[in-house]
Amino acid sequence: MTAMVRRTAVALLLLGLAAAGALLPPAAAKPRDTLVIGITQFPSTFHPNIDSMLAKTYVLAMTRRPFTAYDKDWALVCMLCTRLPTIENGLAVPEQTADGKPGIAVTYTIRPDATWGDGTPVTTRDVVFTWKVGRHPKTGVSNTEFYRSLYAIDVKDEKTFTLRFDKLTFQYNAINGFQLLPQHLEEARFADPMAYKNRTTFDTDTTNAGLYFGPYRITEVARGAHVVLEPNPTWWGGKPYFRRIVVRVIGNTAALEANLMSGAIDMIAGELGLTIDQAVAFEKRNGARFNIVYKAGLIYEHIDLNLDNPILKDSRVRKALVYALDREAISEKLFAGRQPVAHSSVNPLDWVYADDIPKYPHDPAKAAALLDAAGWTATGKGVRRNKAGDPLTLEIMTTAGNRSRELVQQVLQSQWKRLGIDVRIRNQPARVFFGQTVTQRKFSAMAMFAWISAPEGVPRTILHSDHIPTPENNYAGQNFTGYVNKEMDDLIERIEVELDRKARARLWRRLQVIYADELPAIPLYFRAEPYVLPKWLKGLEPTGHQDVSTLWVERWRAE
Amino acid sequence: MTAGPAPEAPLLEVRGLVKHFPAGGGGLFAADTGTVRAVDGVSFRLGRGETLALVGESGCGKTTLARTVALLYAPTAGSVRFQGRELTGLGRRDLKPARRRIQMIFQDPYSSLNPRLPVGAIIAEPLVIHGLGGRAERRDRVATLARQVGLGAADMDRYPHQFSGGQRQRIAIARALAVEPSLVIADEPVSALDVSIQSQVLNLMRDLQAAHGLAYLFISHDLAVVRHFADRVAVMYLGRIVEEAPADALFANPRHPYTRALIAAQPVVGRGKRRPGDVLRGDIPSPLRPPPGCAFHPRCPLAQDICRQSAPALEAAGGEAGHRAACHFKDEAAP
Amino acid sequence: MSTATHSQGMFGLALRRFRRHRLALGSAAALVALAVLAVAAPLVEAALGVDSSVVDLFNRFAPATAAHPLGTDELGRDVLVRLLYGGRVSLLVGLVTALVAAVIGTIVGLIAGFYGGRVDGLLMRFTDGVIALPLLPLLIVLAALDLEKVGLPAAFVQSENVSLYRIIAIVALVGWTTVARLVRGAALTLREADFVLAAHAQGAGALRIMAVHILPNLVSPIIVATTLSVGSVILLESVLSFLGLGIQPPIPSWGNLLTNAQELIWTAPALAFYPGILIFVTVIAFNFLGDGLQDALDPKAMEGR
Amino acid sequence: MTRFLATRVAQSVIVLALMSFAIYALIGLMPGDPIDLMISADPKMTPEDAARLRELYGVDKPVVERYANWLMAALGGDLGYSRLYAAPVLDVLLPALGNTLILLGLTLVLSLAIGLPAGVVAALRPYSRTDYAINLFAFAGISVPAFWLGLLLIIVFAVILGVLPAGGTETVGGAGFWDQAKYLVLPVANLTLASVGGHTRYMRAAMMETLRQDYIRTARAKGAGRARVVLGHALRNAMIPVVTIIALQFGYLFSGALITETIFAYPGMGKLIFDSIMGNDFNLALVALLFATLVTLIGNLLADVTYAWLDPRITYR
Amino acid sequence: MEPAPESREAPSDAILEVRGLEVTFATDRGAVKAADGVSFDLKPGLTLGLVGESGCGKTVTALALLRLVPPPGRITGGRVLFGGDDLLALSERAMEDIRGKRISMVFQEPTTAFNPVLTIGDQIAEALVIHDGAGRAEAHAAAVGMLEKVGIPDPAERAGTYPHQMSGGMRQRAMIAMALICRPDILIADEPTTALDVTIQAQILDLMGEMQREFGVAILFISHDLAVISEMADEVMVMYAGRVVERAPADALLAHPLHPYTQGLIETLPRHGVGRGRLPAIPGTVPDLGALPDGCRFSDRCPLADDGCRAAEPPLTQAPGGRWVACYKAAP
Repeated sequence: MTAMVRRTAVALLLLGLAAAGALLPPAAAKPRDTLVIGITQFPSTFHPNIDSMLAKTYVLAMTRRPFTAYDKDWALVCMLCTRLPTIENGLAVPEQTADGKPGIAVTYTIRPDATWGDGTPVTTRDVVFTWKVGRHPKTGVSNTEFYRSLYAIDVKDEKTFTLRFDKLTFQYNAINGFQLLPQHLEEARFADPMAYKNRTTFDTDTTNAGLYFGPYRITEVARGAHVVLEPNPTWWGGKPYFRRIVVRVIGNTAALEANLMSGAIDMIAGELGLTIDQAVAFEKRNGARFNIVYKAGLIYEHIDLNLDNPILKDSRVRKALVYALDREAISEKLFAGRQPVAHSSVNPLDWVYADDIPKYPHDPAKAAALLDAAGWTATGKGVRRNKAGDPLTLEIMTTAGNRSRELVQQVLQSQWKRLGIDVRIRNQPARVFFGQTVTQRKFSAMAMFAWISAPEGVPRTILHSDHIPTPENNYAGQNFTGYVNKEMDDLIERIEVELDRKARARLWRRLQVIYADELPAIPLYFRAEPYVLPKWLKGLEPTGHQDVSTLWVERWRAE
Repeated sequence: MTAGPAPEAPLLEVRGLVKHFPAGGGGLFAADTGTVRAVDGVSFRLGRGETLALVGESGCGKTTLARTVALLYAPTAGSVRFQGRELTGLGRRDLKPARRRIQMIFQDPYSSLNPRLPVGAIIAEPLVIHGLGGRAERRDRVATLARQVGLGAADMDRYPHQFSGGQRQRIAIARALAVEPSLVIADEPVSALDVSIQSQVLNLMRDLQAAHGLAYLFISHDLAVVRHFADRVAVMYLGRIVEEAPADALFANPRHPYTRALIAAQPVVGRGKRRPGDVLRGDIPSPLRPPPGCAFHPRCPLAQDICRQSAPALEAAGGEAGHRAACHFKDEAAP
Repeated sequence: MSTATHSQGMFGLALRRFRRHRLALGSAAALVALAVLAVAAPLVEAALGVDSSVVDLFNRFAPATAAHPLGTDELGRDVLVRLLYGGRVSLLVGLVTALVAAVIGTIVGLIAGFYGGRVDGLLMRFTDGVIALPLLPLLIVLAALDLEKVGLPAAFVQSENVSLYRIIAIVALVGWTTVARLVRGAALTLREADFVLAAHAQGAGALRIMAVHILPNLVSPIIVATTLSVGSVILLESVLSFLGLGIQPPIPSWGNLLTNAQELIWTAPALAFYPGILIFVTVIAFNFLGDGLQDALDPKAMEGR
Repeated sequence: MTRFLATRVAQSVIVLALMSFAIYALIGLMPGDPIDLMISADPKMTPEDAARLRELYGVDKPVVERYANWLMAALGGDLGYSRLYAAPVLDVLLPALGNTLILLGLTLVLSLAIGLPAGVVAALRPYSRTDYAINLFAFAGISVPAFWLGLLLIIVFAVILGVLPAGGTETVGGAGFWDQAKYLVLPVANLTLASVGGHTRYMRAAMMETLRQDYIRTARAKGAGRARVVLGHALRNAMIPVVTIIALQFGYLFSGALITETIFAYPGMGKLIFDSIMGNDFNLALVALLFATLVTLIGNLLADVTYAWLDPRITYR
Repeated sequence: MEPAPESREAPSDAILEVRGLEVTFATDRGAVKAADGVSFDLKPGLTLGLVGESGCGKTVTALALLRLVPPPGRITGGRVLFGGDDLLALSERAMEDIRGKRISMVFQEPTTAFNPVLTIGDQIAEALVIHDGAGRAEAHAAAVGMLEKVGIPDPAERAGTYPHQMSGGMRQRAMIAMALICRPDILIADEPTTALDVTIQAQILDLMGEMQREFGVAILFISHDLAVISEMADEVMVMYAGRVVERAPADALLAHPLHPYTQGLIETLPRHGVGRGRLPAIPGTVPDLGALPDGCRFSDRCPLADDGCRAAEPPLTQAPGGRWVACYKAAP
């Protein structure tokens, strides 16, 4: 029996080696006019404003453009507009609303050559229609905050319009989420707003050319399997290189990898692809055949601490928890150093990042001292206990099935164990974890997940004391830790309306210092997105933030 | 025991007993497709220490009759009096004393013994169920019974499959005797046994009858065995008794054409090679749809119009006491 | 007179038949060995001088050494010891679930078969209904249930082992049908057996007849069916793990070890190979064992010539 | 026969009705709702938004009321909308069902075509080398974790040999019968390998049992040769229990399809059900589960009809 | 092991000669001889009755003639001479041509001996199809004719029915029709009436007699019922524990049994005139073939047995009147 097992083991190892080394190169004879992208999730809808979902954003970014977006250097740029309006250039004018609140009027001009795929020009009629749909309570547009704040639109002409907001924030000109709907196709369908989300052309006739005005348009959709995109003749910008782009959906990452190796797909999107450790492992074996590009960005992996937990109330314990961890080692060993350790929720690439804040390098001695000070004394090799004899036991939860997190979790557990902190793992499927446990603050101690934000995103819903979810407020808000700090509330409110960058930078620094000092959450690292690209693919530049790389798809080419 | 039975009352008296079964179906959606008239108005008496044989071919209702008398089936109609006490309509608890006095022996010694119980436990089971004796008393009683039926003490720890058919039937008999019954219903007790074993078992049953004053309701299809073993014989056809008489009278002077046919069909050793003779034609009709009138008329060599129209009653025939037959022509000479 | 025809009991006969079934014998030996090793996992751990719960980031994917006979996993833990701990869980889940299912199935089948008629009709329609259910999709629904909404105490729901109990409960809840049908069929036949009639004629109660006369005669088929189902439960656990609904880490089971490792199938194929082959060997062994038991306990073969 | 069919259809409708409520209730017991998931995907959503959407999607009412509403609409022919795919449930379901039926149909045909003859061969020479080999293969098929096998198949055939696609249903743009057939090879092989063992074992057992019957001896006493005995006399009788078991296995096949579809990125029912449950797409999950049950019920019905055709003793009134 | 007594007995009119037939079963407890040196002849138009208790080897002997002994049984010795061939030496293919065509068989259980999924007509016609290459219609017509011959009413209609739609007696008639359709030389009837009621048994026994007269077939009639045998057989052979213990013309054997076992069998039968009271009985039980007594295998139940009987197995020896008996104490 054992001989058989051993022989089979050897055979399998050989298979693996063969796969790693002696792979057949994908058929190189045909001209590279098609690009097949592998992602792990299929868009649930193609309507730009209903339900937000990364897979949809990824595909749609090739077919349409927002007015504004952050580029790869995290700077706000115009995409559909001709000129970015600012207070400095006079296109944005602060004003008072009718009821005396500070507001602003921002004027944009649609690119003159912007035309829907069926030849209809993109006009202010589309702008007004989109706003109408967004404001309507029955449409199913998930996030209406923007549309409510935008209380009026002054149409100048076919291409120029002014948006009037009842709020004045430093992000007054960023309307990245304002995705135009084709009024000429959608207005009739909007006649019955209740039924609109089921009748929209985007989902009933997804391949309609009139829905798109980007470099590509969708020409074929196989639900759950793939989306085919072909160049859009009415596109104003540079001619896209690929005659066809296929986005294939393969949910299982191992299968995704196999598909890449077999040449069935050309690349794996960073936004929705392999986990970092898979990519690192993949690079070790196939680095010669593929470019693996890592882009650490605005996905902030951390552990929310439930501050109502009697143990975690003590900030010494929270600090000890962080000192006990060797996050550098985790980053280095598990992720080949591709995911930088986070010291607060602000990414170092963000211009408001402050470096001179409290940091917590791996220091078991300090951790032990802090715990002793907090009354948690070590008893031999076992779990620390307090005077009452209660053990230092905490529970950590995360999304079941997310291998990276499960791995890290076990490392954390092991590192804490060395200091006599007994941490129990209890994971749940994402739908439960996010559907209930985290959002209703049902985790007893620690919840490990990530925040995704935009550059210079203000953590109002996360850190402001008004945003602690409770049954009374119908679990609104994302201050899951239950963090309450008057100064923090104040800072958040001031940052939002501070238009002066220098002043804002000072406020931001203060926010980061408080965050790092009080530790409502344990910062782990900024997640990196691994792009697995064929050597011949050029022009793809990861952004590291919410605006996906496909917004610049027309620059992609094969060489 | 309540008030003792009147001295002249028979041990068992069955009157107008009817047992019908619904045929087929019974499922959630399936409809009943008819009624099997397994026993259709049977009356007889059985005295203490007497042997009454029920004879008939398959499907005639003899086994159903036996099981109804043994209280395994609730009768559809009619009365069963045992030791003067009416048993029909009694509940489980009230039936228990009677159950102790009425015991059964089955045809197949392979299926009548639980293969997972040792023989000792099988014989002791009636004692346990009726709550008789302590552990030690039961053990003694089982040993005594085993000796009576010719088994050894060492056999009590063995399992049924380690015994031959004849030995198993002895075990079954021991079990029946454990609670001192006064009536034993024996349903084809020897038909599954080899010829050389049959006589052993019949002899044992006879010895025990003498020793314990047992009455037997003896069911068989084998006329030769019945003739040898029974005091009285009742012949059944399609749920009814067609003729009843003391054994000798029945074989010497059968009054029902069916009885005659049965006797004629029975092969006999030493009669010489068979010559094709008067063999009963046709098959036994289904008890689901018994023929009208006399149920035997489709096969009867004597059948007349009256037989097709009215069913004959079981009445005195042949002149001898206790000889009764149900035939319109019971008093005519045999052909 | 009292010459017993066979010199040995039923058990001896079955044992002898079983011994002839070499694959079954080998399977039984392999399973016992696996079970012993799994139970002895802490001893193995101590003997090797490793602690499988401690992560060692500096010793990931280590090759086989004296201290780590099968090397280490992606977190530097000893693969062998983790496999043994996983075996504990997988075998436990398999056995307990199969037993629970067998108990449920036996009760349902016994009642249906013993009473027959409408009771039988109703119970069997219900069983057919359960069989008609698309098993795995339903398991997914059940696995996603919120146990607190069902009314279980929060302390239980939040315990670390809840995924273990959940799997056992879920699989047992749908896995009893085989045994139920089997028992029901056999009980329908047995209730017509003369020895059951004999007990009825004595006035024995329903419980006594079921317990003394019917159930003991169903032991063989129940044992066989249960043995066979242990294997399928272990497989099912691995499948549920694959879908992320099985036993949750940190409790190791072969299912979740394999599922974790499949993403590493390129980096460390052995990590996927070991649990895969252990599941395979265990399941096939239970199948062979069941097959052998079936031959050995077959009542038709029992009566013999 | 007509009456039997009518009864069975009535039974199936009852089962489906019960199932639909049971599933609805179960779904009600699952934590969270679609809106919770939207919130977690879009941090900027306000509680007002969430409440508005809950109302819009009708998930703010109690389960029983929702079920009643759904049932009324379903009886009127409206099975609702899939939230996950933003389309009427049937539009999502039917193509997936088609794909799965192709997969299952091919698998069934193939595994029967292999399993039944193998079982017969094994039964003809019980305890021979051939029998052992067939048994070993059958048991191996039953015992291997299907997803593991699927990955191995992909590694060997798609990656190392590069002869077959690793997943999907067709080459984009390169459509055609042969192209689609190529994509079916591995999933069908995966499912077949997993189910053929069972068929083999059942057939072997049934055949061995049949060959022990008296009428086989009668046929041989008539001078029937081996082929005639097996094909003319034994096969049809042996098929009777096998048909029942295969029908019962229909549900299991669906389960196997789920795994296979996941591994091979094959857009079928199994994957749809999984995704819809995981994605809180109540309508889709419910209808898809009902369809899966319906297919199983139809399978059982077909088995009963086959059964009656095989066995003249069965008459369905 | 004594030599089979074949040398002195080779009547030219025998159609089938069985010599020293031996069938061995491999069991858990070693090899067991279910038939041990069985020899007999069958003559055209005559019936040989084979009687014995369960497990004595009657059925195995019958099946061995057609080489249909089920595993784990094997024919381990002897010869079956038929038309100049030793059936035991023929190829399986050649044996198939004999079965059903030259030698056919009627089984005990008409319920299980018919294939439940084929019509009676098809099953009867099958032998014709196999052996005579008859066409479907032709074979079917012959089957209907045969059904009529065995006394089945509405034969054309009955041919299209399935076995379960017939009564036991009808099925046994159909079985006889099936056995006779190819006009065989030999009919082996293995307990053909045991499963039937007496009145039906009488019908079938009569039918078999009729058929024998019509077709001139030699019948090997097997039964445990001595009465049935006595009414059917011209010659009777008694088997005990795998061996033939006595063989004689029927009248002679029944009137004057020579072997103590035969005597016991006849005496134990309840008979008219014996009267009620205890029956004579053979003590003990039918022996287990795996645990036979030394010497004569009846010695442990035999009232006459002495040390000589327990020392060596008595051979089957000839006695006056064309009789054979295997007993040292055989009454002369």
